[in-house]
Amino acid sequence: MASNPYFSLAVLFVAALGFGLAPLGLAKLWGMVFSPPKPNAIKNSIYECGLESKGDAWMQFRSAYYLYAIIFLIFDVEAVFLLPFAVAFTGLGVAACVSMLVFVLLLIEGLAWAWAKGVLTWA
Amino acid sequence: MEEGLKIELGKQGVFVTTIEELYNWGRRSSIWPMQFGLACCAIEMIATTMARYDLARFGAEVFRPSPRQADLMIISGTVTKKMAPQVVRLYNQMAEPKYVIAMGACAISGGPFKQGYNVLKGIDRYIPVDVHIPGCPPRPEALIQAFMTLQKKIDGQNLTGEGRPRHLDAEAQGEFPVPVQGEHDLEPSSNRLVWPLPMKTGIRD
Amino acid sequence: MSLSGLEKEKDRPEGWNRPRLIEPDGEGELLEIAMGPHHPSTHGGFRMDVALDGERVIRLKPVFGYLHRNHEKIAEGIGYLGSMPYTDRLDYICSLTNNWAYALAVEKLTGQEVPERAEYLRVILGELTRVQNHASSIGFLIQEMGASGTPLMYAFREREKILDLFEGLTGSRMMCNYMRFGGCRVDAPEAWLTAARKVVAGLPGFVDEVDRLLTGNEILMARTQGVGVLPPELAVNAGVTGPMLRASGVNYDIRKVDHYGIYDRFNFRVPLGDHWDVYDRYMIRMLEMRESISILEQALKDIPAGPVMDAKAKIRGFRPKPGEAYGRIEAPKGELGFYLISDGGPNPYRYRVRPPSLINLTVLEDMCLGSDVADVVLIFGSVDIVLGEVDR
Amino acid sequence: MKTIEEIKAAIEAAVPGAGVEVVPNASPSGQHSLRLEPSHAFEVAKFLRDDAELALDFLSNATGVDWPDKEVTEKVKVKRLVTKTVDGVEQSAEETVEESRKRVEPGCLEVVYHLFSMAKKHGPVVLRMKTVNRTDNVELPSLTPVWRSAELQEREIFDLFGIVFTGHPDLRRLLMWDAFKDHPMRRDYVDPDDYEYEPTAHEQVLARAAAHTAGEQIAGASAGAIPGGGQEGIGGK
Amino acid sequence: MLGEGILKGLAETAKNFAGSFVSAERMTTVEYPEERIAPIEAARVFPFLVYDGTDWESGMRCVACQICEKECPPKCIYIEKSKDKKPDAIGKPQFYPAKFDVDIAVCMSCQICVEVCPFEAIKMDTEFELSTDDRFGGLLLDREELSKSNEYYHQIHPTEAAVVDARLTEGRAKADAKTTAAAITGAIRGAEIPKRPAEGGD
Repeated sequence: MASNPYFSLAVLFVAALGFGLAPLGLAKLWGMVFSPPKPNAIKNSIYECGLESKGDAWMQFRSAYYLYAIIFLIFDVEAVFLLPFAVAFTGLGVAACVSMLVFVLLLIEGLAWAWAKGVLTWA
Repeated sequence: MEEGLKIELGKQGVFVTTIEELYNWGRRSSIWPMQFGLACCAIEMIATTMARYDLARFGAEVFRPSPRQADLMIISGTVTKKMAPQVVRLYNQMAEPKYVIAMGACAISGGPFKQGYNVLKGIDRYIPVDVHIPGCPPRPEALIQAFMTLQKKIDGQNLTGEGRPRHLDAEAQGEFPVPVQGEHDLEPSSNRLVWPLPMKTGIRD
Repeated sequence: MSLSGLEKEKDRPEGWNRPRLIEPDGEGELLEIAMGPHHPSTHGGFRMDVALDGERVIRLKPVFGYLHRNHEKIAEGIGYLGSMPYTDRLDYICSLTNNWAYALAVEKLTGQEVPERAEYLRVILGELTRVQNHASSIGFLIQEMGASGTPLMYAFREREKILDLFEGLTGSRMMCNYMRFGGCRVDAPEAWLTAARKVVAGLPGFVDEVDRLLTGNEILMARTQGVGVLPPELAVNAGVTGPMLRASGVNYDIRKVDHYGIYDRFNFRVPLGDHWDVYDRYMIRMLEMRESISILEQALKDIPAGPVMDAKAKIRGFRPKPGEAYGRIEAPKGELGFYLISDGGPNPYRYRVRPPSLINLTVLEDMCLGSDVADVVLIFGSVDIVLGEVDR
Repeated sequence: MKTIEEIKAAIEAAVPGAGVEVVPNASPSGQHSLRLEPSHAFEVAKFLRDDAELALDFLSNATGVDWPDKEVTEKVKVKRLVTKTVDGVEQSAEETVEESRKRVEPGCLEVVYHLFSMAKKHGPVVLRMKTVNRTDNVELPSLTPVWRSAELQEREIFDLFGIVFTGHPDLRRLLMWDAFKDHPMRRDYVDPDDYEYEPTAHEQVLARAAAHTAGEQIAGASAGAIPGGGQEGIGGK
Repeated sequence: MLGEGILKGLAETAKNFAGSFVSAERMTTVEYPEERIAPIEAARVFPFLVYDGTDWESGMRCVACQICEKECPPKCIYIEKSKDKKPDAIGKPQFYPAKFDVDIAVCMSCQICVEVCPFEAIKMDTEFELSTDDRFGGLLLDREELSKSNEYYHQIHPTEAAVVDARLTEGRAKADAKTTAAAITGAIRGAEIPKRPAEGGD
């Protein structure tokens, strides 16, 4: 088992997980032992500049905002794809660069069309 | 852990501390005040954060607009009866451990406007106040000195046992009721748990 | 737009000076939010109930009274002199112009003269107050636009120098309580005048620095030009005064109209705006700072020697004869007036402050209708109000 | 600028039956005022603003003043039957006797407007209007449709004095909270009892505190009553 | 071209940043607890009672005339007269305050008490580090905490203290001249019952 090639990867993974979760566990422990949670109605109420909030925020809003959010989402996802490419960028050939360029340009062309259609302006 | 031993060890490069000291040191070195200016003292508070007096040296120049992310409420200015419910609600909405500095005569006792019909005679009628700064308005250095007083007070808090602060002890009062604006005055006119009736009522006849 | 257009008010439609109704474009519901008493942009306790259609403002109702400290009721209980330190707390950024307005009103009530040197000191301190008020108001305006801190740091660095001068003469940085009925409380020693000359010599450099930092800035121009337009007829009819009125192109500066104090001895110009928007108000405050600096240089050059307090002025037992008087000055925020009714007793029978900040807010809704929420913060900042004076 | 009499004449010429009277002002400021009848006030205001020569287009200040009922003692000549016994004979004769009699002059609430002209840059014209009494009939015509600057100031006068302005587009309380009932700037207003801790109380503060505790002692509530006499009632120390 | 204004602004802040290392004028921060701003002479925070000599009780100049109590706008001074008398700054037997409280939680440091005090008994202090967490005890200064010596007064307000001292010595000189004159006339009349000395105070 010790000589399994993936063993070092498993140790690193467990260490990373521990490094991530340990502070949360410590905080939970601290909360239970030392500072108990004391929720109450006023503390949990919605903060609205010191007043009681009337009405609720779930309401119909303009469709332009929805389109704006969707376009942002597309570029957010595109950035996720760019990440591994950027990491391994030095080791790749010209073909990989061109294909990634095509991918990026396709999306920018979509953005240009949306901009031309006036989706981004809602004044 | 007597001091002498700690200093000796410090000389050898070994630093010894307790969880309590570390906990208090961590909290007092980065108290984030809430952006909460009411009147003239607010201008002196802003002047304290500006270049000349530079509150950043005390880790407190981040003024958080929302009560959720603030540890300290500096009540800088006159708390009127129309504003009092909002102040108490904001205090309740702040996350524990939270502190209050009553800056200026108006926040402590209504100050020069004490005879006004719409002025609350001091915010400690509804919420517990940690440090009072007299002055109208107190100089920026007085506000920095009040910060140091508050930091000493936090250093002195212990984690367990009798003297532990309010947020570490389950039975302590967590909710401070918000006064209601009635027909003639705020009802109730003060929160007895926070504002003890002084030993003598101080009215001289 | 000259004032001649005002004569034709007779043939204006009924309710022309009311805020115009904005129809929501019907796509979504209206979101009612309160830019409430505790809000980073509201300079203290001030609330605006805003109805939004998406980002556009459909209705905006300001709510006042969160800092109503009953200054006028307290003033009826204490003597005339006792109210002087309370006037520092009206517009707590310019305490000396508040003192001056109150002293001027009482001097008009009793017909008291003021010696020469005291008039010069009043002009010097009044103009110093105007410079630090305009610097702070520009700093706060740009701070609310998003430049967190930088212009405010420059403005407050200059303000600290001026506050040191105030503390050196009157004893307190912000609450000077310096002017009395018939002169000033303390004479300015020669050392103070030289220190004042040194600070005033540095002021033009400061205004040029802020000018280079901000005036050409494209973001500032994009955010403020064409925003919060206030037409002159509405400004006059709504009683707007001060830099906001002059930014709407109306030539009305009480220093030139009432000729109070000794302003006639100094030559200074009154800048007027011609686009009536937030950018004009910013530019008017910058130009007024330059005019105030030129007044300061002239006043500091030829200040005469002599007494600072009129011989007949009384400190205690001050009982003006029955009567009433309304005195006003050009405070940095607008026309600050005091209306005093005396019944012969030691305390004023009625003590009324005409708050320029409150009356300038009458047209806040008209300026904000149809603009975005982010611009409401800017328009409110360009009105430059102080809550102590709004709610008194 | 015209003198106050000329303005009065111009008003009477322009608005027949306006009922304007000059109220002299004793102080050296010389700002005499014109008292208007509430019935014609609106037309007079429109005339003052639209007149080419006066052009009072800027209402600078609107103030509320409370004149409470005043007790006036005045010497009154009264015919009184006086019976005198002259050498034993009863005689009753009419005689005028000087008597000082206390008469309560009914108070009123008053609004004072200061008008200026931005077009012609001339100084204050002061208008005054009185309500009928201080209790039920407190209506006055609002001048907000003529000068928009009166909008917030009239709301403040309504809030602090209780004068109801008819024709005001949006008459709500300006400074106090909406549930507040009384009008605090009136001279007979008793502010709420909050005198628990007054370490340096003397003179006025004691008088106001006494106003409450006297009330409470009558009501028999013991909670807020002042402890027994003597000076030891000083907080702290 | 676009962005030229922003570049000019950035140049301005860069100049200021570089300047802060070089010119003291641009480095304005005063690290408060260690470094302090030079005390400004006319500064005023809270009032204090001046006493001459060493013992604060007997050297106190205040004669409990209660003018400052009446004139104080926020009403934060409370005085109670003593029953007996003691010589005041000029040497005339006067009352003195048995109790003199100033509630610094109400005081607005407006120095009207200093202005109306005819006996130079109350002056404005410059001590501002008074933040405390004791609401009832720490903010009500009584007679003893308020009393500070004349030397201290000379320390904080030198020029003003000199003027006040000159006025007091001149007052003492006039009082001595009057007493010697009264003594001479008294001696001449000899047999006559001496009138009660004029009552001092308000």
